[in-house]
Amino acid sequence: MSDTPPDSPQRADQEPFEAAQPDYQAAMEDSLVLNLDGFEGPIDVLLTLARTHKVDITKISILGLAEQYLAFIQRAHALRLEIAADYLVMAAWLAYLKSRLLLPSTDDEDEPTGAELAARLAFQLQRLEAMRKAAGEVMERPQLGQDFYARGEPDPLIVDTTTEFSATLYDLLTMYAGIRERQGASTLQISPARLYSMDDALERLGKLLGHAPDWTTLSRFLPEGIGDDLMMRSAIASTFAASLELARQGKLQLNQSQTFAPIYLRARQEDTADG
Amino acid sequence: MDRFELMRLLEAILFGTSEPLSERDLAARMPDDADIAGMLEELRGQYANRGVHLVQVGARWAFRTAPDLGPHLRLKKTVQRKMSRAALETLAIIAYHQPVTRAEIEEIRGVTTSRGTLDILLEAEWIRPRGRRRTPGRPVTWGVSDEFLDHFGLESVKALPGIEELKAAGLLDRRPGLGLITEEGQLTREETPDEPYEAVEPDAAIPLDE
Amino acid sequence: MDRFELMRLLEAILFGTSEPLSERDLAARMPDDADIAGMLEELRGQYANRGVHLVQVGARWAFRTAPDLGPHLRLKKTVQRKMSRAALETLAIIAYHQPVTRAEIEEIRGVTTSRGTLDILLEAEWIRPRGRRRTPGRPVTWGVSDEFLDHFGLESVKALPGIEELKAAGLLDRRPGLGLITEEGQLTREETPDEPYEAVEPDAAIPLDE
Repeated sequence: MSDTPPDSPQRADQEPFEAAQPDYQAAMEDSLVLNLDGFEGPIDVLLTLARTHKVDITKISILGLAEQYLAFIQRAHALRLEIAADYLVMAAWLAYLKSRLLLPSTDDEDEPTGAELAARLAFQLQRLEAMRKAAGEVMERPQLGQDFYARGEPDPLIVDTTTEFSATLYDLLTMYAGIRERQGASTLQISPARLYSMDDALERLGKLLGHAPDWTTLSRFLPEGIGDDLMMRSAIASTFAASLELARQGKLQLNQSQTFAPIYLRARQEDTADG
Repeated sequence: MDRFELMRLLEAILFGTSEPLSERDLAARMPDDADIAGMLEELRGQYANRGVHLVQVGARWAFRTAPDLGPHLRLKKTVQRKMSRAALETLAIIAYHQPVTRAEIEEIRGVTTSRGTLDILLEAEWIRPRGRRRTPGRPVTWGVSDEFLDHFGLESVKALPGIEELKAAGLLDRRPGLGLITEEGQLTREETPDEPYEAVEPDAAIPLDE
Repeated sequence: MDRFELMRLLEAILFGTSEPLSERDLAARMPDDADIAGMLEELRGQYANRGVHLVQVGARWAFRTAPDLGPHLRLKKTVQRKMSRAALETLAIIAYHQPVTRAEIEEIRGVTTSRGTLDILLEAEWIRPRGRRRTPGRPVTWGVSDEFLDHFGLESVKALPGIEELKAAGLLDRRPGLGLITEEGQLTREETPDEPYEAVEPDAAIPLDE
């Protein structure tokens, strides 16, 4: 794979690459191969190979370089090193390139010629090499904080900031109205209904009973001056309930001739048995 | 290095250091034979008319902005800021209930007032402390400021519309009570006096500095 | 304020600041009618021989110690993070080829950019996004920042070492190389091989937030 036909045609742009290597270089190659993990991909390997062979990158022989690369991969195989796929793809591509360079060009115009492919690779290598050199030159420049300095004790920049708050009276009133509304909802109260209680009725009935030895209608015992309908109804109900309670205690007697007829009541008569 | 170069070096050192340097500090950073004292005087003279002066601070030397330029170096900036809802609510309560303590504001709002809220109102210069309440802890009471009245175009706090007026203006929308039994047995809200508040204490009941 | 006083003020503003200031920053601090551009040039001339120079970095201006004094300046050096070779290579590609997309950087380097390479450059504030390329996916393009120019004492990208020679040699052309060799074993090219870079946009042709 790595041997070049001795009588292969050379083109003007392809300087013959040094095929025969002195021994010290072979040793160096081995260390390159063993350092496979240290490379940043096949392009990096190609550039390193070119540098190792002290090839002027601007006059690079792509054919020679392709052979170096293929030898490198073979050596890695021989050393049973694990080779990532992209290195093998490059090897296949370079083998293809080599065949295109060595064989007479086809007339297929859709396919780039071997020379064109080689030029593309050369451009890529030169461009990357140029960028690496540029990176080095940039880093060699004087650097801020290392070789030249900014003002060490800058004056604090004084910025007088005036904050203008924007709020309208409308905002303010709406907010306050909102608060009062929330507040109103939270203190909702039920005011007590005014009703005539059972206790009141008992007290009143007890007091009045002594003054009523004869049958008297219940309505006569109701408190006076109640105009309110609800109050009146509650007074009737509680007075009737009170009369039942007092009858149970044996303090009064009740009489109703028929359903819905007026209810009569009087204080208990000891000598009469009916009630 | 000739004197011109040494002067340049001295200038660069004084420019780049983060603190004033004594002649001894400078000597440690300059070639041995440099006439530091002489060069400092010369450099001071060169900068005498400039926007930056070389000045001696105690026994140390430093570049400083020319003092006459100080006022021109200040940058004035106006920033528009919107008040948060919390701040506006607090402000409204202070306006309607002043003098009012922070605890009372919280009771009315129903939430605790974050520290920043009063700060913002103070920053806006819309509120001011008015006195202290004669209650345990003697809390500060707050009221609104003249700046507040200016900003909202009010002659006095009394010009703030009362509850009935807010209602009439449609700002306070009171829904009808629930569950009518009779007119007397109706569920009603707590009575809200039309006068916005009854001040708990007269203004500055207890002076602040007490 | 006459021109002499305005010059003093300009000098004081720039001398007192460690960050470079744009003409707009300066205009905000100077009286309205000040001829800032003209005064900057005059001030630069006045300091040309001194130990401190007025330098332009991109569109900003700052005083910096003269670079030739570097070896003699015994000032505290700032601690610098050591950048990986990949990061420096990427930085150089961005500086010399800007505006450039990540895909183009990978095409030039022949490898995919590992996670963190652009991050480190962004963290150092040496690169900035410049716009988007009008190609499928609308990728972000990158360029160097004023901080980068300031750090390396460059007035503009045009002052990058060797940039004219590289341009003349065609090495900054947007010509295809081999394309990217992926782990999957494909020689790929992001753009169509026919006119791969015709669609290059001027700086910020498409705003980032579009």
